[in-house]
Amino acid sequence: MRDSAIPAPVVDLDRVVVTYGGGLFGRGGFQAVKAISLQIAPGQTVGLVGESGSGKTTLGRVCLGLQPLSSGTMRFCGEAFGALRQRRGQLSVVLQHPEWALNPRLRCGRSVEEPLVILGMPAKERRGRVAAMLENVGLDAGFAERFPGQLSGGQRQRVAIARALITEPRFIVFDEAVSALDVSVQAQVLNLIRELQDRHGFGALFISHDLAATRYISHRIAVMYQGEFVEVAEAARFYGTPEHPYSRKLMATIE
Amino acid sequence: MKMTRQQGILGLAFAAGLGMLTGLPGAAYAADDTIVWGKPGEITGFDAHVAGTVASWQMYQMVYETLLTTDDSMALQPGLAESWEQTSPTSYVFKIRPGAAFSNGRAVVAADVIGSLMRIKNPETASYWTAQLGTIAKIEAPDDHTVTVELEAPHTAFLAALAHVTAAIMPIKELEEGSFDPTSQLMGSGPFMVANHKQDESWSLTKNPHYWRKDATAPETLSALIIPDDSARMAALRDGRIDFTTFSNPDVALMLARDSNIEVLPQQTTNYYRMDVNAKSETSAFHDIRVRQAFNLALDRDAINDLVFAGSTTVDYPVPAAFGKDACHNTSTYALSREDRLSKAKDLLAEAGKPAPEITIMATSADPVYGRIAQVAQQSITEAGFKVDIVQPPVAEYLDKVFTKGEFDVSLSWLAGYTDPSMVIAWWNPNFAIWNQSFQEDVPALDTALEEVKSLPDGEIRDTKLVEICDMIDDGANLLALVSRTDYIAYRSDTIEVKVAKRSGSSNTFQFIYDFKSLD
Amino acid sequence: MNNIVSCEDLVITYQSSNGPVRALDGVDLTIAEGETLAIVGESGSGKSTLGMAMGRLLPSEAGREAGRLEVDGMPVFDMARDDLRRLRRDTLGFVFQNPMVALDPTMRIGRQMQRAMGRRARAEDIHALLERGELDDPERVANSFPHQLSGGMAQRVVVAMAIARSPRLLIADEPTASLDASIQDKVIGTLCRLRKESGASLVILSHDVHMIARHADRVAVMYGGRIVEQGTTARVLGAPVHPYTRALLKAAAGHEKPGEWLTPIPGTPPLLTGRCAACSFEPRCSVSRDICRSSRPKPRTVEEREVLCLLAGSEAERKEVAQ
Amino acid sequence: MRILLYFLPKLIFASITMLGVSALVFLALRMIPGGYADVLLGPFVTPEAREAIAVRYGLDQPLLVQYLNWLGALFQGDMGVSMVTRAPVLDEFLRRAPVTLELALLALAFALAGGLPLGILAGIAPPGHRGGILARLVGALGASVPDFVLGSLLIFVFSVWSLWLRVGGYVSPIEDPVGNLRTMLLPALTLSLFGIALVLRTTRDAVLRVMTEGYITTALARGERPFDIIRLHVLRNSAIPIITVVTTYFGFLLGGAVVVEVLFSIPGIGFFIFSGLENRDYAIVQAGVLIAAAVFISINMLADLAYALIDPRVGSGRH
Amino acid sequence: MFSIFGRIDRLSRFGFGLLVFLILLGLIGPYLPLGDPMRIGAGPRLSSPSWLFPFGTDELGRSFLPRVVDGIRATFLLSAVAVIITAIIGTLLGMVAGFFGGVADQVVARGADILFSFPAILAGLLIAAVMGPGQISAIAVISVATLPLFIRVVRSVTLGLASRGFIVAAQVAGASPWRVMIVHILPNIIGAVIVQLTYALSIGMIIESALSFLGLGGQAPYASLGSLLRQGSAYLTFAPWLVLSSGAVLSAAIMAVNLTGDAVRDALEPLKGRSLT
Repeated sequence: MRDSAIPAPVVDLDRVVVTYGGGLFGRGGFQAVKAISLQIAPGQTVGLVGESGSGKTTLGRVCLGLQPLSSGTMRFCGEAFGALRQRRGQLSVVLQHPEWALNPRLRCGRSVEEPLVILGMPAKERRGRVAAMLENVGLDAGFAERFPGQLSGGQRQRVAIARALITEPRFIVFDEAVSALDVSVQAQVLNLIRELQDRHGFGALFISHDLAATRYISHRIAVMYQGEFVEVAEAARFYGTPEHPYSRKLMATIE
Repeated sequence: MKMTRQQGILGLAFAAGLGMLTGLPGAAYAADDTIVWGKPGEITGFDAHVAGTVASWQMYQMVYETLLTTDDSMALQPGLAESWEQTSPTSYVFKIRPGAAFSNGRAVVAADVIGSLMRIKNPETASYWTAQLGTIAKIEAPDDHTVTVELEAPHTAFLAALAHVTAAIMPIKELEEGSFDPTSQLMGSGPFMVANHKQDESWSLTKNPHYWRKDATAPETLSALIIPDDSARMAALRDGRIDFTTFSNPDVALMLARDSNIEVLPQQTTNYYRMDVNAKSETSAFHDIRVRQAFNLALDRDAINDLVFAGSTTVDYPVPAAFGKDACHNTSTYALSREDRLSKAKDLLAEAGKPAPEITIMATSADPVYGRIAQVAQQSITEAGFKVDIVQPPVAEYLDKVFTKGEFDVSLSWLAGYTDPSMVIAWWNPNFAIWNQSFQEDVPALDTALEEVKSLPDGEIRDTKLVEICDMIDDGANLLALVSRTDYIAYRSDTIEVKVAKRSGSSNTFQFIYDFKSLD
Repeated sequence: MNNIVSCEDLVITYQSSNGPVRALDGVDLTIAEGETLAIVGESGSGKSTLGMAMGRLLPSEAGREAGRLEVDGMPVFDMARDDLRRLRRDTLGFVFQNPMVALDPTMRIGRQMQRAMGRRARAEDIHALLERGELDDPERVANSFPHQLSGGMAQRVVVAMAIARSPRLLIADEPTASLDASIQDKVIGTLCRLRKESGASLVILSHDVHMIARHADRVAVMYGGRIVEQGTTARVLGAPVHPYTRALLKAAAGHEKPGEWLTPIPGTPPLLTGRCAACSFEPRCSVSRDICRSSRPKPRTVEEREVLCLLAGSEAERKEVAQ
Repeated sequence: MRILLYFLPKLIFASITMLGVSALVFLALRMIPGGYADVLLGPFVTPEAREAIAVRYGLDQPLLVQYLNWLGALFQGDMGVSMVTRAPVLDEFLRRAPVTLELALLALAFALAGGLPLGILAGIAPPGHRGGILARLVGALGASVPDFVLGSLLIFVFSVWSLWLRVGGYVSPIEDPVGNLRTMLLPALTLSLFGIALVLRTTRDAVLRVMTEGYITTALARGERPFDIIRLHVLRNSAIPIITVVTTYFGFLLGGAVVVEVLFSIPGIGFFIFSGLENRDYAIVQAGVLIAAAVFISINMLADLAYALIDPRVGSGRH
Repeated sequence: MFSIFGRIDRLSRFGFGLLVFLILLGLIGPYLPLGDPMRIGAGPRLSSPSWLFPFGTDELGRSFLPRVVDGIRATFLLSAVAVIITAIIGTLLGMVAGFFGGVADQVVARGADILFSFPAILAGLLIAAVMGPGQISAIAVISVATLPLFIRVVRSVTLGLASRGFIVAAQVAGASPWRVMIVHILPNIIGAVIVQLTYALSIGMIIESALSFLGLGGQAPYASLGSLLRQGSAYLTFAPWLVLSSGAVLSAAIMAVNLTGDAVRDALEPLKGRSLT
């Protein structure tokens, strides 16, 4: 059906359901994600907002192939997702908590390099890529030799972004990637993500409880409430008055 | 304020502490009409005809009687049999003591004696004493108080074998009726009967009201506390919880020397510490007789006496020194000087082509004395070139490895000397002993000699035969005598009076328990 | 108007395994009775330290090095223990960032409320107080354990506890940061309403400039352990004069237009180990001059607010604003 | 309901654990070299005698049959008979249980009386405080002096100077309460040293952890007295780790403080199992280890119950 | 290392110093002119401490000081070997259980429970009985007793790590589970393992000496501190120096390990108190 000229969405969720629990005494369990469909096009960022427990993070894990689906399908670049190992280098993630984003025992260079090691790239080639990537995220090459403990929160998130981008993936999930950062640093990182997306054209899912930051970075925004999308709209819509009452409540915090 | 759980428990502990401080004056420990025996070990089973451990024997001896007993000089004395007569080299007549009765009041009759002896001989009982009794051709009771025994062949030690508690006379009528189970009860015609038993904790014995001796000085109750640890037993003796006990460690006299109210009596026994050398295992260096001989020569028995026993015991021989025979004194093992023996041992090893055989001495962990002997032995035989390890497994494992599987090089234990030389050395015949078949080489000439000596009456001819046997034993170097085993009886001289034989041949340490007296 | 808090050149230092860290580098501040003051700053700016110092609730590794802090006329750092305890009990009320942490998980809400209200508080009093905190079913709440409440409800409980003894000064440290966005505004609304009812002063410590703009009378901006700009909310947030305040407002997402880029502040906040001899914002400042590197700014009044900037109000600075 | 749902899986796991323990101990015992025949007969063991004993105690059957028979009997409350005395093992255990229980309770009481106050002191004492250092020293010492070292020392002191307390043996508290105390205090003290250290260290850590919690700051902020803070918040919130170690410790005590019972010749369960093992008296060791494990597991379940009572979050699925 | 040293308090520093001293003593003991630990009859039996025999002589006339020094080495060596082996196995099992979850976790956790429900010393008696007394079975006993400690700690730390950003990132990047465990988890649990290791070492030393004390450890004339205690306990009231010296050295050795463990833990995860004012 799809016109071949239009690139397939990097991520295509079709009525995805995720149910937790229901183990030993099998009484139903808890539906964290209820029949959600979502497409993310290359070069596009979808923002995902909602309160804690609304199912944002679970949906993020679904998009990364980390979460088995209870029902529904997930396609990646038009194909069935398959095993995570087959998708090496095609997708990556940047998570909350800068202090745990990087392995505290590895030098930053090693962390950034790792996805390439997993891909099996020769060491010589890797070195150059890492230096270039660090420069790309605004860190000089000396950072490769440092341990995460010697870096500020913003710097660590930059290193994490460098690691996420090193394989030039088709899709990145940012899960509360800027929430723990201070305002002044948050803007640095948000701008960096926007710049890099312009350059590399990856599709992205930006998960946050902070509508202001999400609105700033996303093309489209999905508002999630109790496992469902209550509103999905262009980001520009959230500079005006959104439709759903819950979205409007969220808007109130940034007015 | 609500009291939390922690506070509650805290209070409890405090109360306990307070109780301790303000404590009532200490109550007297033992009741006045009781003497308390500190028993080093619990019995290993109830069946007197079966159990083969001293800890068991010592308890059986309180309850059961044997037809005969022995005195200080190993001479046979009347026991349950008032008198006996050997009417031919193979026939005996026993007169049962009138008035002897089991603790239930029933008089001991000939049927009990016959039944008991037949029970021992019955293969189903699986008594190891079967062989010691010789082969009984016929056993009859002309009347209730007379038993006649006809042996197939002369057996000098027959009477002596009857004097050991394994030949205890049990109430056969009750056994057959089912009111007495010898595997879970003790009931005999001896001085005491069991009133109460708490396994591993205590025994309470009361006088058998029907015991034939009526002149007892012993109090009504004899209780026994099981205290395996030497130190704990010494402490119990000091604080008066027990009145008498036994030790195998010769240093107890030293350790109790400061306590003026505690006496330590050594009791010489016909028992001796011994080493079994595994001649039969192909994997043992001792498969070669020369290595065994070298080992025997290199053992420094004097050092064992000096270092383990502080010189308090004596070097011993296959025919125990306690019998007063000098049968084995002139074999090279005993007659040569240490230097000569060492050089001879080295020569033997060289001859065998094994200048440094690797061996392991196995001793049970049951008694620390074994460990000490093993270590002194280790040092002395190392001088001849042996490489020696020591292992001290628990008793069961030790017994299994040595007597069942024969998986050992040298095993250290002790041998009961009983009351006649022929009884001890009889063990050198594996066909007779059976228990040592796993490691004892069968020497037909020795077997024949041992068979012969059994039927020889005590006297010069027998002594000559014993010398001959001793030479053969020494030459085989298969089962080695080390030093005499002395028992040490410690008692509170302020609470009891004891009567103890100077020498004992049947581990009947408390033979005269009926003559003990409480001084409280 | 009397001052409930007055603070002069307060210096507080933490002893850490890597040496001393100066959290407050000379704070001058007064809070009037009945006013709502917001202290804005990023993490590490010293705002929490300042807030906790008002009740001398700093951890044991923190110590006052210099300066004076009086609350209700009492020298907080030079009081006897019992007096301090009384000050905390009767004069101060605290609302902490995370209500789940601030409430004892093993004690029912009612009991914790009672501890805050005093021994003689009856169930009705507790329920009434919870109702004032806008908790719908006070009986159920009082019988609950903290984990049985939502974050918003728990924070209302904390707010109710803070006003239990009608304190004269309420200190709220990031009172909504751990709550879901949709309820933040309501909770802070409750807090402000209760303050107004009791006439107490309120100090809100926050990094959220939008929230502050809506609720505070006055704003103090902290940076590097000092208050760099303070004045009425309208003045400070509407027409900031300190380069840091300006940069902060430009960097915060929320008021940009669609497609517009935010202007981040380059660099990272400072970590002081001793007295800062220069302007601590200088390394990140877009208008800095040589003088900023060599002398420590003193408080000046510029355009109806107090500001700690050597250039504020100067020609060069005005030019920058105009751009 | 919350507690039931929380408990049911634990009960199932406990049963699995018990089954595992029973199989392990059964197998282990059959692998031990030497059997009761060796012990009973001493060196005089003959194949016939061994066979006779094997038949008498059913040891001639295949292992699996023996195991299933044993399990089956166990479910009917029959733990078999001791080979030595041929008395029912259960009766023997019931007779000894009070001895070990008394010893364990005394030791526990000492451990709590010593460990809790010192642990709290160490937890709230400012750094460098003399009481805190003393408490830490007691903790370090208690955790380092093995029970048999302390026991030996006490035996030495009390037997050389024959002080009021008695060394070794056991006297029934019913027959002679004072005599009982005189014999039990030393072993209980010996056992409690490690407990004191354990409780002390755990309490200190738990208190230190609790002291950094937000609700302590909250309590301080509302002007609570230090004493009230300890009473209301610190104790309750640090109770879970303390209960955990106390139950582990108590389970260990009940499961047989073998060394101390052997050292002081106390006829408790530990001693019984120890001599049962020496005698290769399978029924005793099997039952003993199983009982010890059951006690240990049930006490742990009791502790789980205590957690649920103390911390309302436990079992609610939220933490 | 030195920065850690600077951070710990005086008591811990004392413990660490004591540990170093005892280990050095154990190592160079055989080269010190202390006398032959094995020489029977080197002096009179059971003589009290003197210049010639600083710790007196034992019941076979051996000088006791060199035997104690030998015992230090034996006790440390055996416990250390046992605990290190256990730490490796326990870390592996705990990591697999914590990381993979599911069936692997159930099996490992249940296994640890079963081991844990055997009172250590009873398990010790059983194992020593099965394997026969000696060093190998002592090592096995220590392993069985301390294995659950490692499994539990490693498992829970691994569980905590599994949701960390760098682990998820590595998984998303397609790293194999083994790579994640070795590159990312292992280096981050090693601290917890080391803390546990020191405590297990002290438990191991207690178990080793308790077994030796019951006669189930290493065999004579091999001297471990526990077997020396057993040996001396027979002469407790007559020659107390035997028990007192070996008991004191044993306690000091365990205390040194414990205090060092405290120091390591304080350095890795400092627990700071708060005053109540």
